[in-house]
Amino acid sequence: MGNMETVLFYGFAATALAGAAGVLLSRNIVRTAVWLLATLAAAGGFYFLLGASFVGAVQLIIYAGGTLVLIIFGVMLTARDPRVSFEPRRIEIAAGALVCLVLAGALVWVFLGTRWYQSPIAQRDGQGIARLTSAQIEALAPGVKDRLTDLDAEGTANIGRQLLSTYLVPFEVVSLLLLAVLIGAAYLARPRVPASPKIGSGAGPKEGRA
Amino acid sequence: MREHGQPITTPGLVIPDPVNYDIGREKVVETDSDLRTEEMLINMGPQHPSTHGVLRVMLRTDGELILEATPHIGYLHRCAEKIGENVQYHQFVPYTDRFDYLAAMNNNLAYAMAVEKLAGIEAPKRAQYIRVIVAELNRIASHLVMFGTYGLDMGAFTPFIYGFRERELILDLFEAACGARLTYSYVTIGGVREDLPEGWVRKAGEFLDYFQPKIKEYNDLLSYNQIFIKRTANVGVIPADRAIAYGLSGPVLRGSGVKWDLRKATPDLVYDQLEFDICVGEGRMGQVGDSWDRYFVRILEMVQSARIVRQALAKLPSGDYRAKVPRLLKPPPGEVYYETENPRGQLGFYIVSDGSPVPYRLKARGPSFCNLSILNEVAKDCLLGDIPAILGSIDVVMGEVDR
Amino acid sequence: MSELMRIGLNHYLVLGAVLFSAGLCTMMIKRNAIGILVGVELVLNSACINLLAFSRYCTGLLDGQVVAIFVIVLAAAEAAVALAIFLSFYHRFATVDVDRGDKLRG
Amino acid sequence: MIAHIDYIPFFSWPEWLEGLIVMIAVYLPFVCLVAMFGIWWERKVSADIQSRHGPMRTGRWHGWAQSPADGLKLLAKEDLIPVAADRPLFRLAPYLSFVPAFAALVVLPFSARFIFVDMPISVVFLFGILALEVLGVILAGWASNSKWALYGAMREACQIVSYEIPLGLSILVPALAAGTLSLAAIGEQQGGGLHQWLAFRNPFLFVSCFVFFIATLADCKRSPFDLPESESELVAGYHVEYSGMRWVMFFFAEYAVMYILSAVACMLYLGAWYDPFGIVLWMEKAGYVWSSAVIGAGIIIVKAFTLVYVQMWLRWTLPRLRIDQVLSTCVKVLLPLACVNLIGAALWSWLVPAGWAQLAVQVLLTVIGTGGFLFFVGVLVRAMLSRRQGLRLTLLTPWHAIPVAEPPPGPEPASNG
Repeated sequence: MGNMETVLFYGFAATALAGAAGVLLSRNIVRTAVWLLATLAAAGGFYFLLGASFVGAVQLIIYAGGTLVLIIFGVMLTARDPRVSFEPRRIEIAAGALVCLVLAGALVWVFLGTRWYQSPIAQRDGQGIARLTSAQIEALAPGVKDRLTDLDAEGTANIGRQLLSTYLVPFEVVSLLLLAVLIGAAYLARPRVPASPKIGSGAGPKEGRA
Repeated sequence: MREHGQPITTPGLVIPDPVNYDIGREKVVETDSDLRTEEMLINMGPQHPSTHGVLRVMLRTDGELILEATPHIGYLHRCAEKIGENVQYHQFVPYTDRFDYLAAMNNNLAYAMAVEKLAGIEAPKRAQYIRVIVAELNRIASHLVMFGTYGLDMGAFTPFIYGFRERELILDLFEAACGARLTYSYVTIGGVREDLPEGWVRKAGEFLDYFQPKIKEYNDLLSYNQIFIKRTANVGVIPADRAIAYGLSGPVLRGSGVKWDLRKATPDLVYDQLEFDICVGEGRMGQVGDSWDRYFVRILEMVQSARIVRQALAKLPSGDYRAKVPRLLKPPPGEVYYETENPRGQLGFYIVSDGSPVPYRLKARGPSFCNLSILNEVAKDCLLGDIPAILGSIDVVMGEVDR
Repeated sequence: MSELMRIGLNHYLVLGAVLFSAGLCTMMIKRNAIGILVGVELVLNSACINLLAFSRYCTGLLDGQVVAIFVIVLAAAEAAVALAIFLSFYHRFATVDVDRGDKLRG
Repeated sequence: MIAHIDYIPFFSWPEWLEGLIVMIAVYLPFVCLVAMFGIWWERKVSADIQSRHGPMRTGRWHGWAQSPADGLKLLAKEDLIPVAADRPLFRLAPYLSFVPAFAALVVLPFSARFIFVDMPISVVFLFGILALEVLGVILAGWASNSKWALYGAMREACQIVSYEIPLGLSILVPALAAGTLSLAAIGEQQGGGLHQWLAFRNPFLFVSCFVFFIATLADCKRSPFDLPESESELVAGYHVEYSGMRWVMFFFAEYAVMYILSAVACMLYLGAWYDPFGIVLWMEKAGYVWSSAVIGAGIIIVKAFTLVYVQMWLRWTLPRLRIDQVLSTCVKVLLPLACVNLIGAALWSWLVPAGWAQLAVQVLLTVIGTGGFLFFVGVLVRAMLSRRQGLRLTLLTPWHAIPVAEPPPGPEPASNG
């Protein structure tokens, strides 16, 4: 019997790939968004598997609860397009598929062919994170030793610490960016005309007579 | 097909001014060529919880914003006026019950008074007092329904039960008087159908003792609720001049601050011998003529009606409860138009007699019908949630609109 | 076989690569602007998976997680702006078909 | 129930199997029981508020069997899917709504011993899972292909996305005060009596408690924020086209989320599984492990249902807000308040030392909070007594009690058609 991680990984992988395939192949844009939900949820599962439970929870809150709602919201607002199904041309499909297959193959080839650096902190047994012995910690480089963290219990607190120390500048930039986005999105989506057109287009009565 | 990317240009639209409609001088509105809103047509009704029956309102919406609300009526049309031309005068009384079925006593009254005027009959004093009593009690009952359903429209469920709880006691009184709880046919030509039973007066007094303190409870529960005020104040404002121009009447007119009540303006029955005030909207929570004002005028009218009933019960004389009216009534040829103040406004009957036992022409002016006509103007540029607030405050009864 | 069953860095990298390609393909074939946005989200997610996988299997530090959080936050911001643009686009062209929006008229 | 299972990556097979069994055997029935009890109780509460009896026939004692009977009826009901509906999504939506409500319960501790999954970030995880529920509602509204349902879905999307911000900030405030994101760890800090409850720790937490409660009202679509399903405007909103079991799923989800959010409010602010007098803490320390755990679980369930009662009370008393008012309440009132609370609580923990000043504030807030609570209990009891009187309705003399007197003198009526 394989261990839990294997089973969960393949389960999540199947969900994520099914979701991705659905996104790719679905014609209906709302269904595309629902397939995306599957991928996002599975990605959240991966984050939990990778020991980044905080990122996983953030993924659920922001991505699934926020961004996806926003996307579906956008779909509903723009769904009254007469051309509901956007049929891509065959040549487009062929080109896209070709490029992507080549790209995927190249990426996989590169990934599998590379010997990645493995820091001693990341060495762990099958069941979880190996706690380093004090001797191993002493042996680490000083820069790494200061930032030594566990990936579980204290991980969230350390993420916070890093955000406000090592990553302070990006953090501030992102907060500024969010503010800009807030204002920009509100500006872009503002009604172009005063939202009280006092004209009757006659649609109502006509509909009534029919 | 226009080329893609070109803005839609709507040709100039002709909008007749509903009041000063002048065919030679139609107002042409040029639409902005940049105007592109996402419009959606929604059918509100005829099966919808807050259209109070089978009213159908076509909503042209832009998201939550209502651009236009067009009422479509006729789902409850029963040819009442045509029937009136084919039945004898007495026989039409039950049909009037079905006009505004929440205020059947008042409908009976308006019709009976019209026929009485046509035929030159005068009801005895006792009958007049009884008529005032039942009419005002029915006004309370009708306003209680409005209070309850308006709460329901605003999402508060409890006022509905409270309103109906008290209304039930009024219906008990009516049942004791005439045997029916909804369609009374109690007020007939020449008086009332039967005299009040023993103990009725005392019991009506007890009801008033019970009912009058309840109005404070209603105000605490709904009228002065902050959310309710936010939902209704400044919503669906009808200025006084528009209200008059559209021929509104009743609490809808008085809600706009117009001090007009037929019971004071042309006092019939014994209203001139009873003390009461005309309640008008004062804009206490917002502008004069908003939905809250229209709602609150009804609450105040319940107080006044209770006052009237108390006085009338005290003054109720003994004597005949009905004048001598021949069974086959043949009014002299002529025509009459008579209006009374119903809970929803002025109910008028126009009757033409050719001297035969059936009317030559019978026409009714339903207050709900006229009041509903302003919906198109008021329910514009409001939000979807305001539609029940406006519709409920106009308080139409479809039986009367469609007749 | 045991190589497949024992989950390691390569599993995540391959998965990320496949998701990335799927996202890219979505961006290429979809003509609906929102569909393209969905493709972008796929790509960002695959990047996140890679970040976290490297963080766990290579460095053992939290940098990957911190950057992943940045990515998620920025994806949300990007979606908000993109949707605002699409709405604006939709108001102007009455479609979200990106191939139609090539007029460049202000 | 299992005492302490580490989170997912470190499951091994037998524990995982055990977990599955607990999920199916304990949590699913618990959710269903909560929902069915909630539905029955809501009917009784509304009846009480409206001078009625509510269900009285089914199952003899106060209609206790009304919910199971309704469930049976709904099971037997035809499952309608509109022709124009998007069938797969229409079918998917109720599950998408119910499953998160069920899954969120997993990380919710019942007491110090009864914790199914103890995560260090359980409160974030819980809200992450609950955030998925909104998708079910939106999809239901979309897939129904009805304009009313679409309106409901749009309103839900607007409302939830806005209210999640004050909700999330209000979660951070107690997390900040407790220094952890684990629900169990936050709960464990509130044992020593009423003044140790987090809501009474400082004024900002006190205010934050109310902000949180209001935001939960909006999050589980309860009045006065029940716009997605407001029947006087949208007929039934997003579930207007649903019937039978699928509709039940939405209903169950609603009541389960009501319970969960109330329980979370208790965990975060109102003393978790501890009683106001520190008895459970004493029992825990004295070594009565299991009995204290059982009593603690009972206490938090009672507390959560008290909050559920408040939600019901509000629903049957207040009118509904309008959508713009809902959103402006969020943005103009709750959001600034939540921000002020967060900053204020941070400053407080930095500036105010644990000493007599802190204790005095705690005692003061406890007195205010308890006073307010007792005041409302008094109001309820008074109302209940007066309703009992009202129900008797002996205000009017019964007809048979009125003595029959001589008929008033008057001539016979002319004709009696």
